[in-house]
Amino acid sequence: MLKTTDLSVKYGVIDALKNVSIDVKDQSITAILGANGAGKSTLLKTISGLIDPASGEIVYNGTRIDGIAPEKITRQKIIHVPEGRKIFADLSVYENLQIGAFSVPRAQHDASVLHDIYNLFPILKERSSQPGGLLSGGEQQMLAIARGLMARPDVLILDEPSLGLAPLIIKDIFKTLTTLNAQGMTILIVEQNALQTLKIADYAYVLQVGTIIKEGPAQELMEDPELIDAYLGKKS
Amino acid sequence: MEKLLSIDHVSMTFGGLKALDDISFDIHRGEIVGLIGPNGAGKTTLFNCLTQFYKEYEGTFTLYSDAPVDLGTLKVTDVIDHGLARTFQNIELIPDLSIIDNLLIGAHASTKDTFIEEVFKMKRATSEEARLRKKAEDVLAIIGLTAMKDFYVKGQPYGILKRVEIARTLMSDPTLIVLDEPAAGLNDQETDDLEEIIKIIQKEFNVTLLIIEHDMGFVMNVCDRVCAINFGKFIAIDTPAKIQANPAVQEAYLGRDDDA
Amino acid sequence: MKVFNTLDTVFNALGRFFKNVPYAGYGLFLLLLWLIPLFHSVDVISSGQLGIFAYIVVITVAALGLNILLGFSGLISLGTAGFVGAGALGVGVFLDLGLPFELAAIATLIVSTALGALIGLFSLKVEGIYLAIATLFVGEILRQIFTTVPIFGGQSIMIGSVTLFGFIELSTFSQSERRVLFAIIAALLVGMMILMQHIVKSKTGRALLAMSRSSSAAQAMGVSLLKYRLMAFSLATFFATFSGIMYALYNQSVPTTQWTLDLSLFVIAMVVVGGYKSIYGTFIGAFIIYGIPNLYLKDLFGDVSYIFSGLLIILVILFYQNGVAYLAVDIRLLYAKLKRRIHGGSHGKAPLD
Amino acid sequence: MAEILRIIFNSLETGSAYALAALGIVLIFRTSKTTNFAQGMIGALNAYIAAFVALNFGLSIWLVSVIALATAFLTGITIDTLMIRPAKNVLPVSKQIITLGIIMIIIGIIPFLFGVNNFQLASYFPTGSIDILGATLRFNTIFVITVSFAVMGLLFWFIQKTRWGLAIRVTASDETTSKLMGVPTATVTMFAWASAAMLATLAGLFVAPRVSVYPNMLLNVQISAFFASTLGGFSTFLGPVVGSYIIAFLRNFTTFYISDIWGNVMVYMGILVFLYFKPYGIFGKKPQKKV
Repeated sequence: MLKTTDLSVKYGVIDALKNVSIDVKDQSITAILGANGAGKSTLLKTISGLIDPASGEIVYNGTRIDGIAPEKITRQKIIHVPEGRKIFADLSVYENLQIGAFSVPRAQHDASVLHDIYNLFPILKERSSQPGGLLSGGEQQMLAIARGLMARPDVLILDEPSLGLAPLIIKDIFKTLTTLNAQGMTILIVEQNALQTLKIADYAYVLQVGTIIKEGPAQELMEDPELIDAYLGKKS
Repeated sequence: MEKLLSIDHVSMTFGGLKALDDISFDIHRGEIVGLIGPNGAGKTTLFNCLTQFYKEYEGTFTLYSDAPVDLGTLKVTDVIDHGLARTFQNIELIPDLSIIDNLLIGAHASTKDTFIEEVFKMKRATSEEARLRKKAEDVLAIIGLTAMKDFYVKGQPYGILKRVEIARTLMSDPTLIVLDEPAAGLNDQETDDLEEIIKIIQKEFNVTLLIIEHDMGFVMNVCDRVCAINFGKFIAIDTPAKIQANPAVQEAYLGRDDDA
Repeated sequence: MKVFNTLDTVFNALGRFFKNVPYAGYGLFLLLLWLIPLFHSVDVISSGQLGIFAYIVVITVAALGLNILLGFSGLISLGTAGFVGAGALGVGVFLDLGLPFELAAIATLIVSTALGALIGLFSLKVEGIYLAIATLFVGEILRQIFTTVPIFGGQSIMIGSVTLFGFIELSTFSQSERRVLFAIIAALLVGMMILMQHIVKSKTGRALLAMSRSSSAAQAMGVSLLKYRLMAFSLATFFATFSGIMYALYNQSVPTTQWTLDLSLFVIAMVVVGGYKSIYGTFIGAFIIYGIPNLYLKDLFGDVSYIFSGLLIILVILFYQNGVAYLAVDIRLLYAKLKRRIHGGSHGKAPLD
Repeated sequence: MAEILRIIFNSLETGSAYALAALGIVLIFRTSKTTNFAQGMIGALNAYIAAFVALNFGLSIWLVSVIALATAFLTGITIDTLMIRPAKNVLPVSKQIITLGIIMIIIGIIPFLFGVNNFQLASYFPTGSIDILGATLRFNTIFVITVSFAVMGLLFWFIQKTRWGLAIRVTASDETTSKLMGVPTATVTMFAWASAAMLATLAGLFVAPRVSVYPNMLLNVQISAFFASTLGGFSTFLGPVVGSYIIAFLRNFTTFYISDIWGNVMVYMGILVFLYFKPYGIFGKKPQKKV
């Protein structure tokens, strides 16, 4: 459904990504794993149009979407929830959610979407008039995901949703992702938290210094001893 | 072993979040210590507290360069006078100066000539300048950058820049150098070169190094000991091999597995 | 290729000469400037043109100071005109009090530079965008003081002939003495250029650069932001005030109303167009911004100096950020490229400044 | 009493001009991350157009105002498209200098388009006034204050309550994330420039009858607007408006009661001192910085 082929990205002279090919299947949860600086976020930003690739292509439902402006990508119903949540701190929770629906044409606005989201995250309804900046880390992450859901995405892209959150909250968030997936949403997730992610994912890629060093069904990767090496280095 | 730096019960809060939570460990003279931890673990925050960029921390850093000094009592610009030099995560060089001039900035704190002496090119200013240039050339020779000394920093490959930044710290005759992700963005060859260089300067300049690094291969090869932290909390400090095998460290990196 | 060999030899010889005799360039430059009054004496250059050149020489000094601020320290000031005015009018006021010219100049420099240091103190509190606004106010306050406070004497201050060292009396009303005055301000300009060269190629210059390019690295190296921001503003004010004093010396009559934001903008244009950090570039910038419209374009198109400067600033920022001073480097790069293409070899390494 | 009232009416009128200009400055600052020093010049250029059309075609002030606002809209869009957007990656200081360049171009172009003579522009209500406790309140003053309040009220309503207003606010706070929400930030920025130009022009049309139309007619307004924006804080939309009225009042008050000469200087100095202790203004917050 969403495919990259030999995608390369350069930051000046540095290769941030080298020939990365991934295939996100319809209604799957696909995970990109890897240590810091492996290029995971870069891959997501390239898909959502924030970064232009140096070469390679990105195809979504049969059409190329690489090099298209990010605001146009959102109209294809691919929604990127950025790393670090990026809540608009001065805006209320409700306004944060409203702006999430900006890519949806006015005629298609539907009050039930907000209703469903409030059902999924009751805490957001409670806090709807509070400034986003006053929420706790976990609540902000929920708001970030909820804001993405307001656009009624077909593909939801998440960048490190567990970053800096307590284990119990991470569990909650991952549970929500499984629920969304069960409702038919395709999810592409970048995570450092490998084991937990593999548990909910169908398929995973492991990225190291800009290249894919391993891929496979999540079940298989979970038992792969080399996965630890990818994170903690080869024993020498 | 002689203690060089002791970190005692350091905590730091960022907008309600505990970025550092009661961290304590010591660094001995002459060793190379790695500091590891997943994204957001608090490594750079610890560096920024240590080098006094952040002042609002609790706990103490005591440096035993000569007379023991509580770094918290110093201004950020005075830290270097006590033998503590650092690099930055994103290269912080002066792009529009030559490599050798960038090194001279590293010697800023140790030059003694006054502004008036500079303006009128008086003896002390010119001889200081000559002395430092000589010193910079020596450092560049050891790092292997002599041929490039007059090149502008702008436009040089990343690997070179990382080396220049390390070379700059050497200009202030430091006892302790802290490096923030020196291998980030380097390719395999450059990383290997960097390992060599770090070992060389550790010997040649008789310095102690504390290194934040994500490239575990690099950490394993270079460091004598490795300290792991996560969520601002100390996990363990030990030899590289033992850290690698430590279940708590593995959990920190790979995520918590509730069923295991 | 014989042409290239000869060219290379010439370039190398020139390069070696200027490297081994560091002040030869400045000496040569001064001699060139001295040709201007010489041409005036034989009527190649009119008196009006001599005045324009004098203005270029004077304003270059202010622009050099702004270049220390803008090019090296990354800080902006919209108050340059105010300090040039302070220099010119201040010297007039002190002369009125009966001080000899030299003492009047020194007194003006001290008062004005201290004021500049105050703004430096202010600049620590406000970053970038706010700083520009703060300096705008300072310029405005100075302008209002000049135009409304009685000691500056209404429309203008008359200085009259100036006595240097107690015995050389020079009046701008005599053509020959005006040429001497020009020669003196030209020498002063070159002196200030050398002064700037010494400042920027030293610990101070490097510290200013470090401060603007990476304030955290600068601090880690022991560069005190307080000290060097004060330094940058004091130097910029010192140069601007000096330029004002040169203005008073040459014109011997100082208007109170022309020290407006417009002049500050023109000085900024000189630095931007001439090239950040470049000493000769600053002079070239002043020549382009003030000289070309007034010497050449005015007769053809009328007063196009504003449009011309405005367009140049924007074009330079958008398309040639290094300023015209960088043309020399680009030409050398082009030359190396051309040589490589013709030679087919690849041993030409990129030249460095 | 009559004097105080007179000062208040006067301050409300001049303050309105400052506030309109300041609002434009803040709109641009928040979306383009630069201070538009050409704000006053853009207003002056379009006031010239209004005066020129009025003089040559004999149109009423009402009609030429509409024309000037339309040309202002185009001026804003032209500047953003040709000069600001291409400068996306230049240093903040260089971006400021671009707006200084715009000042120079406009100053330079005016004599070629309109000649060197000043123009006159009529008041909206040349006659008529009411007396309140001995102070004269002209209809034109009432009109200027009412329109300014209405325009600012409408703008605040738009920014706070509409979908595109929300788009402006998110672009102002984080452009990258806004793009991920599907907000066309380039379009938002372009309209910010267009609106700012119209606000400046409105300020120009309001002060023109008093000062006549000449290139630097809005210099005073612009400097006061910058003062006001800094005083109120660039990080809010309301702060600069409040700051504008404060400054207008202080200037009128000090020049009347203390000194014609020193009044302005004292106000400027006072605000500089205030900024030294509170650099980000009354309502402003210090931007977060990371090492």
